[in-house]
Amino acid sequence: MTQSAANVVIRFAGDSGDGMQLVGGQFTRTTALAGNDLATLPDFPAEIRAPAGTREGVSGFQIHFASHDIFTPGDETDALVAMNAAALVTNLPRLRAGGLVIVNSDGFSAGDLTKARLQTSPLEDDTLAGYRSVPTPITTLTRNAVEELGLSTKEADRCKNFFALGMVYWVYGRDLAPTEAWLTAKFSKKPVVLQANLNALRAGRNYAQTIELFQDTWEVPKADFAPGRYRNITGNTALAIGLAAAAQKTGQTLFYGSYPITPASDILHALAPFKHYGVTTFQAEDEIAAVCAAIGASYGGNIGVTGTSGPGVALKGEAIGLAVMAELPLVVICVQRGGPSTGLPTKTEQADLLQALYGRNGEAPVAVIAPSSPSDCFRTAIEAVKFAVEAMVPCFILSDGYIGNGAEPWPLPDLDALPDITPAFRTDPEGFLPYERDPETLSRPWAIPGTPGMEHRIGGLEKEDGTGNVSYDPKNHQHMCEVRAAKVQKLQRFIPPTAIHGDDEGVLVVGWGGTWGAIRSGVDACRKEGLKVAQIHLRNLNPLPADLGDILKRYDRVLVPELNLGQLVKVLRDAYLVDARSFCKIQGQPFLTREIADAIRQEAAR
Amino acid sequence: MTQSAANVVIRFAGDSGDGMQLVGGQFTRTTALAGNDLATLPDFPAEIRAPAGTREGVSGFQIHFASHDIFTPGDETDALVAMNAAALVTNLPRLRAGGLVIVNSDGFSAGDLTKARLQTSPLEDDTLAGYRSVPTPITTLTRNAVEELGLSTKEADRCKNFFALGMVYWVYGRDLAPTEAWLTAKFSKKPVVLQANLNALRAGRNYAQTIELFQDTWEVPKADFAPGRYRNITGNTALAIGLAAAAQKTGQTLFYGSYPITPASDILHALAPFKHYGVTTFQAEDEIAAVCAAIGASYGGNIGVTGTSGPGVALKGEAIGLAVMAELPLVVICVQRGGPSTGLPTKTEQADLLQALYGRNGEAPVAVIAPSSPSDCFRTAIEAVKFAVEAMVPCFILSDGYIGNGAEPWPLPDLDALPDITPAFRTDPEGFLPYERDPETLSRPWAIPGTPGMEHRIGGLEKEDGTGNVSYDPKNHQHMCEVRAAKVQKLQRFIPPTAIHGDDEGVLVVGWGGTWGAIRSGVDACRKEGLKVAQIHLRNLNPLPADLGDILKRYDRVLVPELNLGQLVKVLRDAYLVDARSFCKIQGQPFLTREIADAIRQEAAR
Amino acid sequence: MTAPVYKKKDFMSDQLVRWCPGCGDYSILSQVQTVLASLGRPREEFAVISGIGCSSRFPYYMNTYGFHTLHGRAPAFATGLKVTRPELSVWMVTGDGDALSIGGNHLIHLFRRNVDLNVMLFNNRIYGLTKGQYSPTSEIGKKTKSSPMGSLEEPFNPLALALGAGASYVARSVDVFTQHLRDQLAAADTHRGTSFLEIYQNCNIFNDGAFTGFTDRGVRDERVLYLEPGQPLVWGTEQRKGLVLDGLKLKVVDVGDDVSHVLVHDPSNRTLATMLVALDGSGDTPVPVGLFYKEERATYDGAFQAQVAEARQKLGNGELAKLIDAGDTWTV
Amino acid sequence: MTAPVYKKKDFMSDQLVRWCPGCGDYSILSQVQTVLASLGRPREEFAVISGIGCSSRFPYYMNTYGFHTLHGRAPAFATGLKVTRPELSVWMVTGDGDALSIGGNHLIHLFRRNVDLNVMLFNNRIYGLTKGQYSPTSEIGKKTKSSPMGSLEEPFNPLALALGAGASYVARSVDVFTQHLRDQLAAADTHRGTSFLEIYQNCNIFNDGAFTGFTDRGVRDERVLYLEPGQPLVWGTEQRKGLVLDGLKLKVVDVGDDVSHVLVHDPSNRTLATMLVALDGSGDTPVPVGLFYKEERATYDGAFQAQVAEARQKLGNGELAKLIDAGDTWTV
Ligand SMILES: Cc1ncc(C[n+]2csc(CCOP(=O)(O)OP(=O)(O)O)c2C)c(N)n1
Ligand SMILES: Cc1ncc(C[n+]2csc(CCOP(=O)(O)OP(=O)(O)O)c2C)c(N)n1
Ligand code: SF4
Ligand code: SF4
Ligand SMILES: [Mg+2]
Ligand SMILES: [Mg+2]
Repeated sequence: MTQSAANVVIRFAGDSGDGMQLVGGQFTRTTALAGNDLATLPDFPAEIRAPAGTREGVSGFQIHFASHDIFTPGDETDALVAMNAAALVTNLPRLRAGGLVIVNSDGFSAGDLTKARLQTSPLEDDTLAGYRSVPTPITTLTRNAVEELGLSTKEADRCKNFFALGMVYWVYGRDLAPTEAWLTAKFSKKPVVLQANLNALRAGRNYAQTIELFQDTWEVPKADFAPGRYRNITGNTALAIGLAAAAQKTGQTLFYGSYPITPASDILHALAPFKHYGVTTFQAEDEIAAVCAAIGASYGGNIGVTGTSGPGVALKGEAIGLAVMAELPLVVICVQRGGPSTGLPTKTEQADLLQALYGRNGEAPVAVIAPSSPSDCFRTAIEAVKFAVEAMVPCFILSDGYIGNGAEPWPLPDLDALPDITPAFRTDPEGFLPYERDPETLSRPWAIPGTPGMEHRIGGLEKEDGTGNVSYDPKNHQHMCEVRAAKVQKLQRFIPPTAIHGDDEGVLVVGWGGTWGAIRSGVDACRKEGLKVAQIHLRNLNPLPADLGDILKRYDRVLVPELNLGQLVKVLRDAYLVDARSFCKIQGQPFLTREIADAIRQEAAR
Repeated sequence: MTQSAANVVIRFAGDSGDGMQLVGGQFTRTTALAGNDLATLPDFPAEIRAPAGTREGVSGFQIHFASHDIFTPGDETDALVAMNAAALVTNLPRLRAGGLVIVNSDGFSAGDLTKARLQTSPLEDDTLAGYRSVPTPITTLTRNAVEELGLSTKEADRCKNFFALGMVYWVYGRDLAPTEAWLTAKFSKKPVVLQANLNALRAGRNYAQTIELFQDTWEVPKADFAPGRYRNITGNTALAIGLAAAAQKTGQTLFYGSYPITPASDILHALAPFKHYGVTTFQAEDEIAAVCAAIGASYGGNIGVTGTSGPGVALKGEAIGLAVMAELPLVVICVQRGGPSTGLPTKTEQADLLQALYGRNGEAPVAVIAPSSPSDCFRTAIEAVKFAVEAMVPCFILSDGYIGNGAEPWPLPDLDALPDITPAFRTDPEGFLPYERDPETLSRPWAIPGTPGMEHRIGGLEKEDGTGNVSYDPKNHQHMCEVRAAKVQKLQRFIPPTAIHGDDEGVLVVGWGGTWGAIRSGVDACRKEGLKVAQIHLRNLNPLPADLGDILKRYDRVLVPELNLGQLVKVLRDAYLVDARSFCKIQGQPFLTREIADAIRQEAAR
Repeated sequence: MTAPVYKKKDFMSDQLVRWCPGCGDYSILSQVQTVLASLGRPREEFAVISGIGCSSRFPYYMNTYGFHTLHGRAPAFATGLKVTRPELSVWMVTGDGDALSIGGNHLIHLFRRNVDLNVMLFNNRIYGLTKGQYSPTSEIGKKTKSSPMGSLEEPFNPLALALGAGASYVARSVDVFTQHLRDQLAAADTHRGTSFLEIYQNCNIFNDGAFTGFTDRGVRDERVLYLEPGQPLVWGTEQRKGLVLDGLKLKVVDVGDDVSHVLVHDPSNRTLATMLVALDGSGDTPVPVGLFYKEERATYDGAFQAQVAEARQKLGNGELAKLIDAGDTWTV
Repeated sequence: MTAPVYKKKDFMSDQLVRWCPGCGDYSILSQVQTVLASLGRPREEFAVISGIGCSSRFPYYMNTYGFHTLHGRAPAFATGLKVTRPELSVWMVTGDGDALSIGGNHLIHLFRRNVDLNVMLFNNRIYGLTKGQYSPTSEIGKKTKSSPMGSLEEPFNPLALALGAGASYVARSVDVFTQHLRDQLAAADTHRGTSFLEIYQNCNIFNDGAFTGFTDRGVRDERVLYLEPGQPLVWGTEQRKGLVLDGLKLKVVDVGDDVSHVLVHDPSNRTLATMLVALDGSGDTPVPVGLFYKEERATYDGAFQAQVAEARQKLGNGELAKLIDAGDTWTV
């Protein structure tokens, strides 16, 4: 019979080659169209491509969808689709007791078992006891389904992910139409492949329906979304689109200089086709060239942007310092990953905050903003460009692998409501001084090569305020160091009052960046239990919001969950002398709702 | 008549070409031999070599000597030697009212005045009013003095610095012998040049003596030095010697990989001739290659050391992170200079502390030590090597341009009293695991290529504790991050109890690095006035001393003077939640005693 | 002591090899293991240093000392190791991106210094590990995720760059030419100085078939010129094709039955080497493999240690006491 | 609009020039100011980009737009500027340490990309600004503060490196050859692509007389070969000495009265260029100056802008609304 559920977590797991990300994406799309709120988490195998069938080669895609607002891809899964033995054993631990497992029983040959480092077959031993497992010869059934098309077995087997998807669609009462449409568009030029995938999809669905495999099918009612148009979007894509939007807002070409690195490469991939939107991209020979070229472009009047991950930022420090000194706009994107050093390149982490704030020689203050979710990357990109251009200063965007690759529904923004960005271009030579400051913003004019009568020289040596001439004058140096800091501090003018979610007493949970969703869920869970808890989530790490100090002092407990060994907590303790406690997880994985809730309970109980 | 003085500050100032550093060095030597305590400050022209006679081309050397302990080269000068117009006008501001000025009146031609950007001659206008000025045609007199030797005027004029030195020697009752001996040794192969300089020196002395130019001559009684052997030494030289000592203590070759940069180049220059002491040097193609080569040498069992200044550190961050991950010993020397960016390359600053602590991707903890005076660099070098080798971790040495170039008397150390350094080399293959930790130190064995039966692989990816195999296991990653931090923290075992100078209540002044002397003088000055003040000076910035927290809490006021915009103060406020106040100077110049004293008075008055 | 006897498996580590099935790296790994085992050197004396990239995972699979370092920096690590431990046999593994994109500067400095290393550059003309962006050896117009309209950059010719930088040993082989590859590896090891071996390697995931145009069994003999010192520059069925000099350019001719007018390969001739590295198989030209250039000159590590020895010999082993008690000293 | 008319002084900035008296940089600065004034381009269209070093102080003394950037990174800044502002005339100033030590990688990538810049490398074979350490162009055995027993490194030949990296324009001049230098600067400016001009420059403080062996008036005519496209490679009193080909090597001969057998200079011939850059004045060989090699090929900035134009032409000017409302969208 069909049961109703408020929310469901499904995980598709198979070999890297099995196309799990693809069907995950399709399920996401269909679910979105069905009107559920959702959050997704792709879980790629690490850096190295492992041989097929091994545990290291397993690729997973998790989706959490519900009839109410949700903020995470879910701690535990309700249903698991496992295409082979390795996929099953590596993902079973995340399946809740009594959860549903759809296993491809053709993926358990002796060879598969050895590759998965298993003595006995989980299908035979008691591995699956306590779960509702539905072993299905997916490979065989798929081959049958496409038989008439006369494909090679290799080609035929490529369709088995859609067979599995068909089964899942039936279990969750999903419409096949969106996927059929997508397939038809994608394979318009390959009718045979198209037909094969359609056959597999439908066969899976019918197979599940006809043979009464499942006690229950589930339906998750629509979430009440604000009416409007939505798009399922990843953080990296949202950043790219945000940058394009900023370029059009500013009326300047945006130049993106980058060197490929996981998990930031997709921003370059997303921007490369945006040439007709006023975005140009440059794949540099290394990170240093990437940032220097971006600064060169800013010097020429473009919006210079560079993107990378932690190791790349470590290389860009010197050049970022030059942009601080030359007072040129620059946006530096850091999609954080597991460190130190090469670390865990495909895993997420938040351990580059202090590097962004302090990772340069001398006193070199920069603005730092961190998006709090995939879709939040869009406005973060615009905000960062605004900060960089209007203060003539580098601005960091601290994203991370989790929101960079993770996706969520995004209500399409009203373009007219986007903030204006007004560069202080100077074209009037009359009384022009390259370092003459706007008393309001303390920012200097942007006088670009090609402008008649304003020829001047800039560089990395300390300069005299006003004239910009090289200066070793002691007092001027102190003055300039203070002005460069004050200029960034003045960006507070753009920061809205800090939003407080929850109670006005008890434990205040302060987070930043990609952990917003998990913290929100944890906070709400505790409040349901009656605990007094509040959440504030910082998007602006430098400057900090003007009202932050007062808010912190209002609560008797301050808890700071971070995916590092405690970085924001250092900044807060230093800035406000509040006894903020750190809750650290540094495992390459996002927070689970449960972990946040436990930490809050402990803090409340102290 | 001959007056007695407790302490005197003299400044030699002339054109870069005038050999002021040379005579300054000679005066220092003679003064040391005369038994005074002393501190010196060379003041080179900035980066660029300016044309002769210009203000930018002025080179100065200041020496402070006394009958009692002194800790700084002095705020104001009692006597100024000015070889030309530019030297006079740029240095007069530092001369105390009524101070003595010996001016080379031959350095004030029309041309000299224009180069010095002067309308009228300071010898004619009232510039020198209020000072005891002794205009002397030094150039002419020198030429006469060497006439019989038939030198070219160019050669003859090269001796005028010794004529000036001779005059000063007379005023301060100095013996010519040490300088005569030095000249004789130096010019043994150039008898004419030798004779010329001797003539000039003696002529200067006799001229001062015979023509009654000076109302008074001065004598400064001996300081009561602990008996023993002393050496006048700069910080950069002391570092170099300390590294050589550490190499011999460790019994391993020390490899210094570096790329020239002001003000760190002299360490490379000092080490290059130390090959027979077990020190090798490598001038790399850039800073990244320098640090990577040093790590490669450490991997091979050498003591890998790399040295640079702030901009170089900004480039080395990624590689330092690898050394953290690979757990190999590495010493990173940063001789801090004015920043950000290229900044003020020849000036001093303390703005790389946060970069040293946090300037890398991910959680990458390293040890940080800062010498507090030129001679303290010696033991700092040994301590840093000990930390690096015994914890298998990078250790920073944060020196600065002021102590790197500045000199002070150094009581030669008792070599047997130097700490032992014991590398954990492993040669027994039996049960060998590359990341097996010593439970005491948490350090791993140092198993170097060439050792039979212990072949293993290391790298920048996260590794499983024990085996060192690449590991993406979440719990292991957290464990390793914590272990790497704990390993550094455990170095506290080598840090002696923090010495408190002064009162046990009132204002506690906390400094670090090269500001020790100025802070000590300022603290003592205030205590003389009866203020309750104490000083502690941190050499260990990470880990911090175990007793620091308690000490800070004992005082109701904590003042942190730094040559930056406030960096140590952030660390202290975060670590101990004490309301430490920052006193910042960032002018490319060391603190003056007066500035510290004023800041203490204000803090006390709050 | 008698030279140790090893089997290939003695050089295989216990780690699971994690390249994509079908990757050219497998073959190279296998040849290297075979050759190292055959050199008769104690295993502990081998150190394999790599940067970052698929290719740079190499050390994990070798049962020798190994260091997987940083992207592009392997030459610097290897230099630091070799100059301080000259008795080791140091092998460097790098990729076209690792060596020529981010690492180009360290590589050319390695060449001019002539540190005694064996450098293996796995050239698959793509960034493999980061999932398929064009590399400095990708052809102009290459469409990748980062160059949807085609890349704009003239590729490097790694061998030409090496010659320009003053490399003392320049050679090339191919992942699937197993015997040739083994011979080239062994030969490279005998050279004193930096021996640079470019290895064409197929990335079957992101740049499949980049070299099939001349490596496929069918065409191989017609397209590949095997360079042999002292031998005429001929190739093709019955060695019918040959290279002759036409002014200062190379010309392809039909050898006929008189080979005497064909150029004879001389690896000591820089100019000839410069002309040969320019051949890329376009038109009727062949793709040369083997040793292009070899020159004997002082190694950096040798000279480095010689200076230390000279210093000790001239000045004796330095005594700390003397070092400290020097300069401006005095006694109180 | 008629071309503006400038005097040299229009290109002199108000900043005090701060090189050591006698430094070769003064002459170069003067020639550059003269040449730029003569090009008939609006002054505001010139941007001078430098790295760090004595030479790199250059922009401060030019009354144009100027950017004194980071040590070794000038090529990257210049590339970012030129590809986004192709209408500007961008001149890059660098030193032998700046360009070839820390900056080597950016330089070789600039060459292969062929960005339309004029690169001036001031080669004084020493690190001037840091007070006299040996540089990548210092001769082996050079004694400096950092190499008290003599440096061990084979120097780079900057022109050979450029050729190996695929540079499209390779030339050389000398600080004191003022007329020749002006001609070379003007010629370099006419090349579309990266024109690389090495300028031998005397550092009279730390490496005085590095080039006097062939620049001194006395010996100059005997030792310097002025390369002239289409002209025979002859030099010396009455042009008596000449270069002929002997196999694949260059040989110096006495021309006698028949110049016909002497090689004729052809800057389009890579092989000849490779042989000429190898001449260093040792033995009876001359030191060639002038244009060694020139090749016309697409510029990176040109191709870069062409792709943008093509995209706009194919896809129209992108509308934000369309960009946002794409992919997996739905309406509630
Ligand atoms: C500092 C830094 N920048 C970028 C990266 C990302 N990255 C890793 S390998 C690689 C290039 C790989 O290409 P190649 O060197 O040709 O090796 P292949 O994978 O093709 O064997 C890149 C860009 C990195 N690991 N570190
Ligand atoms: C990152 C960095 N490393 C090192 C330096 C120090 N430095 C400045 S210029 C220079 C080399 C100068 O030599 P060259 O490029 O030949 O220029 P020259 O002074 O001889 O004209 C060095 C090592 C620096 N400024 N920045
Ligand atoms: S991506 Fe290419 S190079 Fe990397 S392992 Fe796979 S096939 Fe080999
Ligand atoms: S040091 Fe040399 S290069 Fe630098 S300005 Fe002086 S003479 Fe010129
Ligand atoms: Mg590759
Ligand atoms: Mg130079």
